[in-house]
Amino acid sequence: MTAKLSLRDVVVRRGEAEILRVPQFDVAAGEVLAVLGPNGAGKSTLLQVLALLERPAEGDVRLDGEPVRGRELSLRRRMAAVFQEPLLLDRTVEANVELGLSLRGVPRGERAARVRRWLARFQIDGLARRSGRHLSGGEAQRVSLARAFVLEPEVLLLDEPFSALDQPTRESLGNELAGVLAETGVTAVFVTHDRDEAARLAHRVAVLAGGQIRQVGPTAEVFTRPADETVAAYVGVGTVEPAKVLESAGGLVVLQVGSSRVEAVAEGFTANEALLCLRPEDIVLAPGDAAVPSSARNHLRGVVQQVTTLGAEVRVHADCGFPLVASITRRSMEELGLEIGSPITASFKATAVHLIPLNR
Amino acid sequence: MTAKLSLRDVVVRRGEAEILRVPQFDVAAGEVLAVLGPNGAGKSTLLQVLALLERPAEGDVRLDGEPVRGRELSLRRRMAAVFQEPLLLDRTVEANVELGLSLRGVPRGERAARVRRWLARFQIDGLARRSGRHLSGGEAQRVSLARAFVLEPEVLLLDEPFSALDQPTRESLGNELAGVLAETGVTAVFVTHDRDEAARLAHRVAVLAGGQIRQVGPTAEVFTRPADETVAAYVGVGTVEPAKVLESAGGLVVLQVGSSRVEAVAEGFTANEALLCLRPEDIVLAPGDAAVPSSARNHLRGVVQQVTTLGAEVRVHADCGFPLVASITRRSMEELGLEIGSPITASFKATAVHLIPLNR
Amino acid sequence: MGLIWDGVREAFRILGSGDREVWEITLRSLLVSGSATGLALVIGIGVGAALAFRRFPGRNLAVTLVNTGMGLPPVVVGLVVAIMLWRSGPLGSLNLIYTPAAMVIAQTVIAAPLVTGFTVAALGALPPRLRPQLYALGASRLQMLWLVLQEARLPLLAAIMAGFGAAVSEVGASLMVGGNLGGETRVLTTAVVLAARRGEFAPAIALSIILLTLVFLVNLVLTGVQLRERQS
Amino acid sequence: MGLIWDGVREAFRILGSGDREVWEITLRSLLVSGSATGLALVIGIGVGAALAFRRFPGRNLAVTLVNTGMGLPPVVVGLVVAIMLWRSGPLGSLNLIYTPAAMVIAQTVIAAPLVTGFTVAALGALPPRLRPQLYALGASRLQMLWLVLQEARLPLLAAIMAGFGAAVSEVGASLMVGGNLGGETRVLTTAVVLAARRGEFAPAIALSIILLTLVFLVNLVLTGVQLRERQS
Amino acid sequence: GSDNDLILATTTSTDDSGLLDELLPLFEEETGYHVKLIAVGTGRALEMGRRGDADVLLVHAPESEEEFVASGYGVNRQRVMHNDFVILGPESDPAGLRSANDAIAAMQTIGESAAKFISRGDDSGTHKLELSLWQALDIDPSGQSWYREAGQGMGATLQIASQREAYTISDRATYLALEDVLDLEVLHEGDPRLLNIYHVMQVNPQRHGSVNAAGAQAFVEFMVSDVAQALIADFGADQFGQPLFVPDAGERE
Ligand SMILES: Nc1ncnc2c1ncn2[C@@H]1O[C@H](COP(=O)(O)OP(=O)(O)OP(=O)(O)O)[C@@H](O)[C@H]1O
Ligand SMILES: Nc1ncnc2c1ncn2[C@@H]1O[C@H](COP(=O)(O)OP(=O)(O)OP(=O)(O)O)[C@@H](O)[C@H]1O
Ligand SMILES: [Mg+2]
Ligand SMILES: [Mg+2]
Repeated sequence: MTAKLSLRDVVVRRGEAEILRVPQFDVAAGEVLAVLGPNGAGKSTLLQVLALLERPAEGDVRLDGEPVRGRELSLRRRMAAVFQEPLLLDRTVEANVELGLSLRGVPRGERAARVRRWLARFQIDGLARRSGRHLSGGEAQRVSLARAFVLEPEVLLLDEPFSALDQPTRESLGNELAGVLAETGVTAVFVTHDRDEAARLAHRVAVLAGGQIRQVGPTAEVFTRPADETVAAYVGVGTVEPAKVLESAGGLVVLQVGSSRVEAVAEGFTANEALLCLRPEDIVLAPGDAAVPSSARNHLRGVVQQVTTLGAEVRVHADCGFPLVASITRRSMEELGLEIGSPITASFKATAVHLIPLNR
Repeated sequence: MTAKLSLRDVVVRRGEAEILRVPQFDVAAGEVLAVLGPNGAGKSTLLQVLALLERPAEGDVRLDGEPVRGRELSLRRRMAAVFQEPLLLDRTVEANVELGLSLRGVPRGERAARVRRWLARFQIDGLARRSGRHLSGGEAQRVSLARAFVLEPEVLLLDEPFSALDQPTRESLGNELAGVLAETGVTAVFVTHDRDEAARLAHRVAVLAGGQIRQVGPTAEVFTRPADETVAAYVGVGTVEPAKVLESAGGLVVLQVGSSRVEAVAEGFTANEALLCLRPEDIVLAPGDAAVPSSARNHLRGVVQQVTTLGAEVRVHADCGFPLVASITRRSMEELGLEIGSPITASFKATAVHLIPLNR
Repeated sequence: MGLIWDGVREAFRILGSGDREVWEITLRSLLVSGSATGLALVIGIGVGAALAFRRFPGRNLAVTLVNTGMGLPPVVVGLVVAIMLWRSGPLGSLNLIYTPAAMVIAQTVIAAPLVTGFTVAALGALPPRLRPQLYALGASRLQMLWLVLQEARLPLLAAIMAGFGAAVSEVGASLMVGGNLGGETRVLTTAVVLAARRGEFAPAIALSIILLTLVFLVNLVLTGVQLRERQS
Repeated sequence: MGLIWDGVREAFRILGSGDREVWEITLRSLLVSGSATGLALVIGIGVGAALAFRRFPGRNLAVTLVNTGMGLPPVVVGLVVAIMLWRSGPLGSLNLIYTPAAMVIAQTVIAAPLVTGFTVAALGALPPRLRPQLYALGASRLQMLWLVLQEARLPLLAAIMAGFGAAVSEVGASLMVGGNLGGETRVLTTAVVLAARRGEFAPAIALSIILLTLVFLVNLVLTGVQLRERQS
Repeated sequence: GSDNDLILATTTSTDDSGLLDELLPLFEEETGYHVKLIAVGTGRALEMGRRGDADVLLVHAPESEEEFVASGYGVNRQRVMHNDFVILGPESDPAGLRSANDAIAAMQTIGESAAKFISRGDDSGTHKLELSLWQALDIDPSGQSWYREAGQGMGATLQIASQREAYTISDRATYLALEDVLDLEVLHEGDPRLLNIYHVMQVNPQRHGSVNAAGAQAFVEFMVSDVAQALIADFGADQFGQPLFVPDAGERE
């Protein structure tokens, strides 16, 4: 199957600086792809290129396998893009949302009905007659979203679409939109800094850093098997430590990490140095040296070094021969009576360990 | 002790519409206060009033107990505000960050040193000579933050300061700034939609909705004992259900919620109807009807209705005689083998239940 | 000062009496300068949009030339256009010299740089990401231009007024290429000059007041249109 | 057309020969119109900032009046200023009529509405939240104004040029209040008119070319300053 | 401005001829006065005198001047010089003006053949002379399709007549100055009615205290002095092959 939208050998420059270089990138029809990455990675630029708004210095953008040359208007009209800033016009909210439909010459009656439907969906029907210039940040973002969704395009490109929304709205809207996207088979690419949102909404995730795509793949895979250290950091892998391979046989790898030994499952792993990656939620903590009875193969003793509360979740930084970050619930922490200096045992499965081979 | 910053009988209008009404609001010296609330609640407006940038139609703003009348310039110079949009000037990043210092006539040498320090802290030293007009969203937000922090003011007012930052930066910067704020005793008010951030950074939280402050109090209290349904929603209380008081004696209240009975601890509770509030992380789930052995007084049988994965956390919506939302770890979910339709038992302590009295 | 009051009184008298000649001259001013402004708008918005939106080598020079054009003295424009249109000139065969058409040409040359300059300023001040956002919503090039012009309607109103103001108030070029022929090419400014030559200061002031009233009314109408549009 | 080439040749000859009188006239044009533009800037930026930033009843009317002012015909301005400054006028005792000072006054009146109009447009197009943000960083009122003027420096450059262009290119007022006295109040435009009246078209065109070169150079210098500032 | 300044209001035609550029430095050197030469239409020059905004006038509209003096606005009016008006038209002379014996007859041919005619139409001396010729013929040309008022100075009017292949009347000095750029021929000249007489006069200091009476008197005296008259007699001879003005101080009308 040809990809809905793809890039080939794309390079984007600003003055001297090369800010994006993508040899190959494909978005399948109907998929929802999240783009993650540090500030200044080039995410917005990538989206601009996909939206046919920035012609790359080199390379092609392809829609349905066809390189885009000229004909932009008709192709652009099959897409809609929402920018990082709302950029509303100096007219009513209603008129702003209607804009793309008017530009396409949609008949007035249909226009009104669709606008009404999407205003309601984004809970801004109350603002319909207000000026687009006097809205709060979140209100403006909703209008900007409605303005794109009302077009019901084949391809949606969203740049940090929910960054200004309040949390309950963000969650409910996220769910609702996921439904809409799935129903209508829209192809969507969205940039976000919220990895939970990416995890919840995206089929696949691309991680961009320094203008290059470091990894693309199914969400779960990118989250659990990051391709490099940077990706690991951006998908929330808490522990990334250099490790020496001691033994490797039958898919079981034994590693020296700091002063501890760790067992990992990794088929066909041949490097003799690696980065060990562990997600915080894959680590179970027990007080003292009473490991929780379980199928985990790794039980490391250590001492709590730092505790950070993130709402219901608590991040525990412990020294287990190497610095390790575990995530436990607030309740568990209270029950376990953990505090700085408490001795603990950290347990995790050999399958929870992901190894990035290092070829020094 | 007089408050650092306070509002008395403040009313702000836009045209006919009243968008803010605050009879009383105090921010103590050295405290960090988070403002939460839905889009359009009036949070940005509140900040503008506190920053002496919008003179309210009625009422007073007081700094160190003194109503502000005239003298704005000298008072404003003791504060710094960061707006929701970055609004950088058309000059270099360096010059942007230096701006407030130049305005205050700080000597050139000191200016340069401070600018360098804060550029480094926000990891934008590499952008120093770039134009403020050609930055990515997150880069611009960092510059905007550096521009305020470099002033090292007595009072900092921040409107969604981290909304465009990537997640690792957001976390590390959050921690670092918390340190800086604590060290220097700066009074800070910040608006955020991220309740974890509020929980992590703020001493107190104010929840604003519909232009009114619904609740202010120590962070933990607001999060666990919301004053009303709206507050409950914005601080992440998953379950808010109407309940009838069946018995109330010695601080123990027995309630009928849907078709179930729930026990709650509530001193001096006299209403006979209430809203029952339960945070998702306070609920433990067990498969079938094998309640986890614990000190919990409430064990309700139910059926899983919906499961939403949020990164490491999983939200389970269950019907236990009334709809109930629990948060468990992904690992637990896998271990328990929960899926839609699975029978479960939900356990929670009587002290985890918060009751909002209803006076119908 | 007394003269000025006399002029004001005279202006009311003339307007009240419905002097046919004055009405004719006023109408001619409006038509000639209105047409010139219309042409200047077409040119000015076209060139202005190109200068505001495109980056090309020599763009700075082009902007400087436009700004220089704001200093084109009407007499010079009049002289050059006249030299072109005189019978001995390259366009003499068109027989346009001393016609309202010649005046429209000269006034267009005078007004166009102002309109262009204002247009560059107005469009250049829009948020730089607005244009791609409009394209992203499916605007064609022309639709984009139309939308950004509407966004910049307040400063563009100033552009129109500056253009119309320059056209309707200039006298050097109109005299030179129009000839101030009674009943043919006499417009308000040239009539003012004639009255002033004659030492008839009160009528000169009266005509000036009529001219300013005309400009004011055009202004009011355009402002009104612009306000109405914003509401709808 | 031949005339125009003669004029161009003549312009080079004059410039090459370093004709003292022409240099003097050019310098006077620069001084008179430069001073007028300076005054117009002070007035125009002050009034323009007030109109752009403040909301008060009658603001729309004030903007309309400023726009109308862009249509003030130089002859009318000249006439009114002359009536004031003539010996018979209320300010006659100042003895300003037929002096460069009188020309500065008249040209200021002509240039000020243009500068004001452009300033309103330039400042009005800035992001509305920019001003509070500057206040929030500790700017005083004046510092705020200074900063927003720098932000709007491109359109303000156009404002300066429009003002200077209007002042240096007008002739009606200069003739009326300056009198075109050789060696005293003769400036480039009035010299052009005199030459044209005498049928000396080539020198008229030569002087026009010098005038336009002057405007162009002023423009280049200002653009240069503005570009340098942006880099620093 | 000071007591030394003398405001001379004159017609554009005298200024345009360049005569005053030669006379004024002489006067200034001789008397120490500083002359501000304001070249305007005759009508405006007289109005400036009437209002006391000028000190001395040099104009060529005898009837208006007499009225001006009679009403007490002017004093010490002296004849300075004259040249003459000529009737001009295209070389083809469609109305056949060349055969006319006098100015009246010439104008009659124009009126009767409805040949195009461009009038100054600005109340100047030239315009007044033209009107007096029509009046003598009992023709009211205003509003006629062949008759147009330029409402401008002599130079512009000549240019219009030239471009439109029309007839017009001009003073000889201006015509000679512009001859090169015009397609106009002198078709009639020499009629005594076509005499163009210039007078100088002081603005009445009795009416306007601020007037520089001494300077004005000195200027009047200078203009009729032998030095000035001699200079006028030569002026233009080298450039045009004939003098532009005939000095005639002291002559009666
Ligand atoms: N004119 C320019 N010159 C040099 N670099 C530029 C220019 N314009 C943009 N850049 C750089 O290009 C990079 C990519 O920008 P982009 O907006 O795509 O980042 P992003 O990934 O969207 O970041 P964010 O998360 O902050 O929105 C940034 O580092 C930015 O500074
Ligand atoms: N001119 C106006 N007329 C009417 N209402 C207005 C006007 N300007 C702002 N408002 C309203 O005031 C309310 C408060 O705005 P504010 O910017 O303070 O909200 P906020 O709490 O910061 O929201 P957000 O989370 O979206 O940033 C909004 O509902 C907004 O629509
Ligand atoms: Mg971005
Ligand atoms: Mg806000």
